[in-house]
Amino acid sequence: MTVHVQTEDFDIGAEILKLRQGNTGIGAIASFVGLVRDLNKDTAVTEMVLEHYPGMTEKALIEIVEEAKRRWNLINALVIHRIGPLRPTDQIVLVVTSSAHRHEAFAACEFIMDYLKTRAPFWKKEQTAEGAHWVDARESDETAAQRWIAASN
Amino acid sequence: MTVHVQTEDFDIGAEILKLRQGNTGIGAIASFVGLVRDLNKDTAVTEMVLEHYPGMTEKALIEIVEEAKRRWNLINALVIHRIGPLRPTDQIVLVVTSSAHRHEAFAACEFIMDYLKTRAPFWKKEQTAEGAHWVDARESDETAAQRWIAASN
Amino acid sequence: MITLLYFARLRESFGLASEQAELPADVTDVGSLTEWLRQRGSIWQEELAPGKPVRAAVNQDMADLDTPVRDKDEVAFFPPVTGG
Amino acid sequence: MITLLYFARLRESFGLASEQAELPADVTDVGSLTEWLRQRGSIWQEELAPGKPVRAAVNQDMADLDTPVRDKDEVAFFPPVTGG
Repeated sequence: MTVHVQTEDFDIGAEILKLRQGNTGIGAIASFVGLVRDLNKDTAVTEMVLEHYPGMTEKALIEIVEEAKRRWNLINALVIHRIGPLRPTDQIVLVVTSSAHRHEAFAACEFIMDYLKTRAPFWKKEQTAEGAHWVDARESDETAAQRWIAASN
Repeated sequence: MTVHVQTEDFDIGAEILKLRQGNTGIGAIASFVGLVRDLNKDTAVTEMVLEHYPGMTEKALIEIVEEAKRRWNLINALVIHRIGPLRPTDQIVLVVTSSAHRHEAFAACEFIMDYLKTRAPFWKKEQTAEGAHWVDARESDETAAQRWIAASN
Repeated sequence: MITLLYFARLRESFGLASEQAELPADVTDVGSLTEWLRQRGSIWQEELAPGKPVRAAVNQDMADLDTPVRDKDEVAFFPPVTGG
Repeated sequence: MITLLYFARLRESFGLASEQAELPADVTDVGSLTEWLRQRGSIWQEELAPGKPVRAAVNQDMADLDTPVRDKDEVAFFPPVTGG
């Protein structure tokens, strides 16, 4: 189980290879990459800055992954989240989960993303032609996280 | 939208890069890799051979991806499925979906895998210490596919 | 004349991957085609027995017993799929 | 003495990333701490107004208004998170 908060970019292929190494029982690897889009609510984003709460962010991510491991039979899990300045098409976040079977890998990967979106202390500030603004939290992200509380998996 | 049936291995990092190229509206990329496990129902698998139905397999995969595109707002989708002899820890299948938002990418990726498992004409023959046998279809795969018929997404 | 294809366990059991067959007039759909194939002998009867989990495709689309079979069609028989 | 941290929009509004504060005896939890900070002036009143979507963490765990605040604690205030 690995959690990284870093300014550097990541290589999904290399990360998946590392995660697989030495484990012949893995049948399923689900992964997710989040990217900076150039359009957010109809205003072109030229740059964004990701701020975080050093210490708490890593702790929150570890707790989210631990919760995923309690809920599903995971073999391994990885979260990499970038901070600092990012531009459109840059990678922001990577989540990889491995399991014997696909449903557990998929569910855990989506769960980690939904919880990360609502529980890990990161904040996005977008720079557009009309100036800079802090991104508002979305109701839909809270709804997505809530459904894991109702459902057991 | 790309579908490949091939004996060669694939590189998930390179495939995702290709899929992203030139599209700045992608916010989410979900992917799945299926691997040969060394244990299937408690007998060590030394090798497996994947047989397919040339022509129909490609057609079935394209139909599955088209159905996913009707159900969710996908930007792009890729399926690579290997055939021929494979060994434990070898990659079997890759599914990648890209979308503006994560829920659609996740749902479409899992849908494609569930439909592929029950509707694409591939058959696995496993070689173990006790001899070769054709793998039986699983009830759980049919159940997984059925839930997409009940649900709209 | 139709083309018949067999895959996986069926291909091995029948010792046959493909054949060209001239069908009698009363074979008009997958159901009657299956019935006709069963008359070839015990291994055909066994593998294509009613209730056996065998799938069929006509012209590369999944079919059921009522799917029509016509001259020049490609009809395939195979076990439930196990890819992925 | 406690450590107070402010992130994102709050950090910018207050012009303050962190501070060490000596709390009055009646500040015992996140609710009373928020009330005490509001007395600092109009920007504090506005940003920490009841009903504003402000989150707090005590010692790096998400907290609510009832969460106790004790000497040497690290208390952070920030807007709802927007990572990922």
